[in-house]
Amino acid sequence: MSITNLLNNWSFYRNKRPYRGQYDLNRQYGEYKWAMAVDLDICTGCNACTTACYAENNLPVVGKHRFEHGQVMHWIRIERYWDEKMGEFPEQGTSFLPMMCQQCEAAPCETVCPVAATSHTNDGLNSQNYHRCIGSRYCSANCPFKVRYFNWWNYPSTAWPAPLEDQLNPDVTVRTKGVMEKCTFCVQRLSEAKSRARTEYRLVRDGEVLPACAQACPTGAISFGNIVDPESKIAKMWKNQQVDLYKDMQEKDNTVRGYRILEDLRPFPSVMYMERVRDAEA
Amino acid sequence: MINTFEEREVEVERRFVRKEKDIREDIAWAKINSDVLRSLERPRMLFWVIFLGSLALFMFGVSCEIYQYETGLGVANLDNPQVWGLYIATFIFWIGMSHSGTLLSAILHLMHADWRKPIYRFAEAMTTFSLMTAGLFVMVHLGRVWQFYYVVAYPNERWTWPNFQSPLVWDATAIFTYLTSSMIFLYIGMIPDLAICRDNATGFRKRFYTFLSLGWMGTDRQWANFRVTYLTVACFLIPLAVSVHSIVATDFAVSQQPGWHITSFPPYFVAGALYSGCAAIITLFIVLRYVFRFEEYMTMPILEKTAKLTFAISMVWTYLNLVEYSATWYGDDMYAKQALIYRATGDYAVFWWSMNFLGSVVPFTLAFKKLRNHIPTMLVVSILLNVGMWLERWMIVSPTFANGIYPWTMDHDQWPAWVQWGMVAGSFGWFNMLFMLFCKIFPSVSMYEVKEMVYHRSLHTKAHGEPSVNHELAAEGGTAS
Amino acid sequence: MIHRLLAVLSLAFLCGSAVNAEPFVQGGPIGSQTSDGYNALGPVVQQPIDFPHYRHAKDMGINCMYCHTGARRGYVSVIPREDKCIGCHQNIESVKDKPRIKKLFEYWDKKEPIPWKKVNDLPDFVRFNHERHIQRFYFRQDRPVREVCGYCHGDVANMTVDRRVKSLSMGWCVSCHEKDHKESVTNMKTSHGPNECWQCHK
Amino acid sequence: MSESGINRRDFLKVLGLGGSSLALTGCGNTDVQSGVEVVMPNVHPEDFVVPGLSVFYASTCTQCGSACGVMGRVREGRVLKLEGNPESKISGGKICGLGQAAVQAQYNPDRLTQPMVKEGDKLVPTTWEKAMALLDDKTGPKSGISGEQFAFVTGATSGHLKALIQNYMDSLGSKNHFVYEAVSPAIGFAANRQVYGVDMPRLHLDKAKLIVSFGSDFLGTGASPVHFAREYAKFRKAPRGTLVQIEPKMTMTGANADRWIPIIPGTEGVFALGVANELLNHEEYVRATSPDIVALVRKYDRETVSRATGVRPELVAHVAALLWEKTPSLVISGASAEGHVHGVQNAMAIQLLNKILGNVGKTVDGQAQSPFPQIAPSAGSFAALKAMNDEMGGGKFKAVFIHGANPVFTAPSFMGFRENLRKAPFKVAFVDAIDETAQECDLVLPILTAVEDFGSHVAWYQPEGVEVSIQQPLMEKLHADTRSMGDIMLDLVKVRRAEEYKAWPDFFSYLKTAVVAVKPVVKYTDTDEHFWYDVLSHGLIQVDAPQQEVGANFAAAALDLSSSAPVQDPKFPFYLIPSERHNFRDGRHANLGWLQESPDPLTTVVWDSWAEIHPKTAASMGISEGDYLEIASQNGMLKVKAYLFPGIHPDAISIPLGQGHEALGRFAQGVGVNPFRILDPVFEKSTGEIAMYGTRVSVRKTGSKETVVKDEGPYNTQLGRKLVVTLPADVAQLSKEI
Repeated sequence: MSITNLLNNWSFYRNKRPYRGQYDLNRQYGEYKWAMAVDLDICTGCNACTTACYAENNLPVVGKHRFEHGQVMHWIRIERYWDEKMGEFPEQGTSFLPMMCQQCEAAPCETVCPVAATSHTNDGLNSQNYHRCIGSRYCSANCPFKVRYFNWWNYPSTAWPAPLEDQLNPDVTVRTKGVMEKCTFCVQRLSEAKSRARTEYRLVRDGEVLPACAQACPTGAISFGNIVDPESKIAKMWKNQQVDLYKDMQEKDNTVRGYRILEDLRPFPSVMYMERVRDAEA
Repeated sequence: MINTFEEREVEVERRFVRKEKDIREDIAWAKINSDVLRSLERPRMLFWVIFLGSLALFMFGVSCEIYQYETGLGVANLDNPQVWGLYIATFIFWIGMSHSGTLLSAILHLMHADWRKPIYRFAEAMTTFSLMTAGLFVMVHLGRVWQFYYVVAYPNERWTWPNFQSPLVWDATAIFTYLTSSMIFLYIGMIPDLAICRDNATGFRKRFYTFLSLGWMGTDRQWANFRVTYLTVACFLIPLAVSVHSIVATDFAVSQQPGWHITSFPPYFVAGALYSGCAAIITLFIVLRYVFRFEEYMTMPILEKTAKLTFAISMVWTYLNLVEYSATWYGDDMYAKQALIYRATGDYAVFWWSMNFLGSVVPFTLAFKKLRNHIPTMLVVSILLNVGMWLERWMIVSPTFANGIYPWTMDHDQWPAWVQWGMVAGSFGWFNMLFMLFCKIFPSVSMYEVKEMVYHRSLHTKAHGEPSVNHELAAEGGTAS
Repeated sequence: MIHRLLAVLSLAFLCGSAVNAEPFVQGGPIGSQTSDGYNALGPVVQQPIDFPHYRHAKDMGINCMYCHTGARRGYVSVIPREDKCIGCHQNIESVKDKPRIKKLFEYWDKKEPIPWKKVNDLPDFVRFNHERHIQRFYFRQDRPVREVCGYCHGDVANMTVDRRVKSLSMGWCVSCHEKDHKESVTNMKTSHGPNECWQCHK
Repeated sequence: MSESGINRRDFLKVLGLGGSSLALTGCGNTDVQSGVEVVMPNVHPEDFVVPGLSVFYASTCTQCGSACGVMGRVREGRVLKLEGNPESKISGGKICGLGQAAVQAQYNPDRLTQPMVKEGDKLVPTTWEKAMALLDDKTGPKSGISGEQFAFVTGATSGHLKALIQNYMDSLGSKNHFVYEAVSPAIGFAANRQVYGVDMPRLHLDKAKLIVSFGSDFLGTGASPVHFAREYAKFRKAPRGTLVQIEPKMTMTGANADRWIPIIPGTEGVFALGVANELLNHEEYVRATSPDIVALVRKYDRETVSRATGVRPELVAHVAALLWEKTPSLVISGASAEGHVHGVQNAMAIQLLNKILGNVGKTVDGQAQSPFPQIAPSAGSFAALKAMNDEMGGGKFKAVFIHGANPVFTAPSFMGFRENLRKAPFKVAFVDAIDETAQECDLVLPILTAVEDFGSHVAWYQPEGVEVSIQQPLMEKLHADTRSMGDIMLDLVKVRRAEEYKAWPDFFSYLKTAVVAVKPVVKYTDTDEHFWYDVLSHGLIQVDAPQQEVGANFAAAALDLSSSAPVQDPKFPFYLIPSERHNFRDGRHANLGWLQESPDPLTTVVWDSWAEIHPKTAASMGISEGDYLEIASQNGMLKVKAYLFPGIHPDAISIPLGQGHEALGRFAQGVGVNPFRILDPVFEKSTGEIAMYGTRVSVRKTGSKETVVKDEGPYNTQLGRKLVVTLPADVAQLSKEI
């Protein structure tokens, strides 16, 4: 950001985020706010999203040893939790939770990056700029979801033995050692779709673009779209689930399933989860 | 028999005010000069042992860094939640250590505490070098250290600026300011002494000290300007010192990690900083006293005073530490409470309890006069206190990552790899090496201020009829001061 | 106080940035077509064939996008495919025995691609979108093609082999992105380019 | 020779050349520069190719047998990613992780790039000319080999390659085509044939309000996981269906169940009969059931069933009550119910519930009847390999061809398959990476991967009509010295039947001719060329076909499970459960890094094998996580790390299949252990299939210990955080949701 731009838009940058009206179909560059909804009731934990993410985003395969040291690079991971009150057997199955960068509106990672390598984009994404990153890892330290992954090793030299490198997606940078990376909501797809839409004097249509995880998900547990557009499926879902992007404490009926994780920390995530349902009588 | 008012005053002072004299008042000024200047020439053998040992440690640290630079930070065995490890812990440690130099040289200067005079010079040097060491850790821990200059705000062809919201930018600014200021302070305070060095040196050293002493002649005008400048920089340095460690504390306090998100962190960090710094001063005091044969200047009463100061600060630190625990315990932040319980009972319990023991219980040895005056005990205790303070910093950084907010990514198995330990050791080597070099090149006891001290002291005693010094002799010794 | 200071500062900056995009001037020495202060003449690049841009774009008046077909519909402007060259040149008898054309046909007969050197080569991590710029300034704002392309590429119509004339640095991109440009010929509303990292950084 | 085919390949070739400079984005230059990089223009590409824009081609995924339609994203001549093909009724635009990894198989660094021939003990590179000459020498007309002396082992095949293989076998006069799948549905098929008269009925998950699944992992490894996952999603929408899973070890499907019931392995049939007994308390069910079956079922009262199955008696009644309450329901049997001596009986007892509940015709239905029997899928079985192995042991075969199967890895050690294979004088493997079987062969021929080759597939589970899935190359072949399996087979057929096949220079033209021949069936009226391009661009031919008739024939005698109690052997007290991982299947995909690094959903372990043991059992034996266990059956022993897993019956030990490779390249070799090796010779009595779940083992703690490499942290619960919240189904109002 240039100083001129900062000063010109001082009131915009000084505002408490998120604020109502931040995203508006009539505001230039405010016409998109990408959001996600994950239905935990139909997520089967099959890991198709994880593999799709590896394929789309040039994630390195780190190998057993580095995985053991916690240096794995999966931008989306499936967490599996057992019930705390479980008896001898998990009689109600288990809980799966796909966890990716929540693209928080008031992102804890953004404020602490010394070089502004991670900052908010106009369409509500939490951008990560690999070429600006100096690797202080403060963002990861401050991320409550711990969804940021640091390149502890120089993966480009080891993770893609020839000809595996031919699979790399040319739209996504291959990250070298010493930089932080994380889920981008497949920004390369979003940019392409936005560009296409602008050329045709329109907005991106609902369902026109999906991140790799949402596109792969066999059960369709992951929904994605532009929440600014009131006609989009995602906006309707958020509204239906009584989750308000701009609120940190949701006042919702107890029959409604929508919630955001760790809302008490007030990061205002852009991912809404929908509660797992279990037939208590079964 | 106390008969007169004067006699009573002398007795009161002997018994209660100055039980023992900080410094003998009959030291001739020439002797001061020659004693201190001798330290620039022939130290004891131990000097070389320490210097070479430190150099070796430093070289080991450097090779660790080269290895890490080439291979990636993975060699340090850091991982996703455990992103910082020993590097940041040791960084805070060294930043903290720097504070006591400022305490002694600036704060006590303003408070006219006379006893600081023989020891403030090396304390101020300690400030400078520990800041430089701390700066190294910032570099070492960066993933892409070659891009470090992105943190600096300067106009560039990318039209980008650092993020002024980030505590790390405050950090970088504050530390850099503090480092430059304390270097200036150190240097300014040294100018009269450099002139003495110049007058007694020959050859290239003469040129060296001539250059550094900036034509100091000891004129009244120079002295007047010197006093004003010195006082100004001292005044400037005090808020800076407090703010630097407060800012380091905000690195943690503004973040959301449980165990960090605590309001009392800034004073807690400042107290911890002064604490470890004072302990380090005691250690270096004992070492220098022996190595450079400074027994007459770095006297036992001064050591005792430093020890008392350390004890006082340790109690402040203990109080703030307990505040932190109780605020967490009685607060309703579930994450912080779990993190606290984890620290006390989890994988780091041994270190956590030893930290508390070393930081809060061991300083009670300083409450005993006998122990305060026993040099080996003081050496051991001061080192232990610093071990405790280093552990404190580690206990702030690591257990929190191991047991953070998010349960899935908690990581209890991480143990720093040898590369990290190597670099921690290397930092001690680097610090000691620089410090020893400094003491070898520059007068580590402030000559002119010791002279002032002796002079004041003798004026004082003369007024009260005690045996006095030969002032003519003293005046001859101080050539240019 | 601080607000007043900021106001003064921002006013100063506003004055500096109120100027619209530098007008483009045809002709003159290369690199001097816009006076935006970012002129940076790149090295002279040796190409396999000394392609005469002036002959095509100036003398024959061919639109840039006749050959660089990707510019209006994709990220890359596209080096023209070989059959494009042949498509015309097999019918232009008058120049068929010129050495450059002979060389072209040598490549074509062998069905080998011509190894052109990249002249305006941005870093690999930059996502520069030709389509957006062409759509905005050529189609919507209806500016002449030589000006639209020339703002970044210089007056190529007066060059033989292309040569880089702008610094193409990030600051240069941003300098234009924060300026206000007219929305279209008919719409007097102005707006500036998007200003965020992911717009260009992959 | 078809013009268009050649053009297409040429265009890919040129694109590949042009694209190579773009290969490593981000590793290249980081500064503005001039005259350093070279940019190659296309010479004569297709019109729609714009550099920098990707093109999607429809094709078919061949990672498992469900034949999902996929789309490959192709840029600059390289296939980068696979997505589901929305037109496919099977995949519906979705794709699983295993399918995604097909591109990694393509670019695998350990792919076989040239023919290999055995010299002494080692495989050494050779040329195709020499390889084909050797083939001709050993199997050609001059070799004098008879059909009897020749055997061809393949995995499950379908489509035109299957037809071609059949033609080749015919040309040799051989009937020895053995279709072998290590993890095969043959037992279930046998039961279905007896009960319904078809191999596999169509299951309507979305129509059911209650699914009771006896060990069927339909979401992970079943007939068509992506399709069933989509059906499952509909099943979970309002009105939300309930899933009850009864199995000894929690599968991915079990993990998603509303009620998961652990059971002693092999007693699923008894449990089903117990449930039937409870159901028959309702008069209307009795009326619909034949008296001899009622009489049989009456023997299975709650207490008896509970004793046999280890399930609490009230649960038997509970499941029955649920079935009574929620109709229509669907009862499915799966691998862990079928892999026993009395597997077919178990499956039939389970299907009996469908009959009693009247589900047949509602949620259990017939698939479409394929009008193309020649290309219909032939499902593999273990019995085929057993038969082949026995004959091979007798030294009957002079030449053995192996394609699409890795029996040296997957055959249990008691069979001595490796030794028997060595008795055959000439073994040929057609592989894309050298596996354990190829290592034993005399000639190893490198074939194209699925994303480089033409082909056609028909899945044995067809959700709607019949979908003939067409596979087309998504890129030019990566390694010059690899060949299409179809081309090789065509060459081999031509050795004896040159005249009949001379019209087709390659498999592509053969396939095209065959596909175009389908035109009248789908009532396409345009030209052949149009039809062909239509098929290629859609990636499939959708054929409306009449439904198969589904009967419901149960004989009381076949259902009697009174003698099915497992034999107790104090030396081997544990049941071994060789579980099938959804990403690894029988182990043929273990060389894909993405799959190795993709955590197992339930244990989150990566890059390894592990033994799942119930915490209670572990506590009684003093076992903690990471302890190396010696798990021994009568036929072998494995040393494997323990993982404490609550979702397993306390008397069972589970080791996942797929790891333990001795070959297959850097990602697979030396990772984990292979439980196939220690399987006991226990066979399903009516089909002769191996009873995968019939092996009994002993467990011993060795004393050594190592960290289990897994994604899971030190805690496996949410520690009071609100991460995954569970809402009771009666509170949730799914019908009001969008």
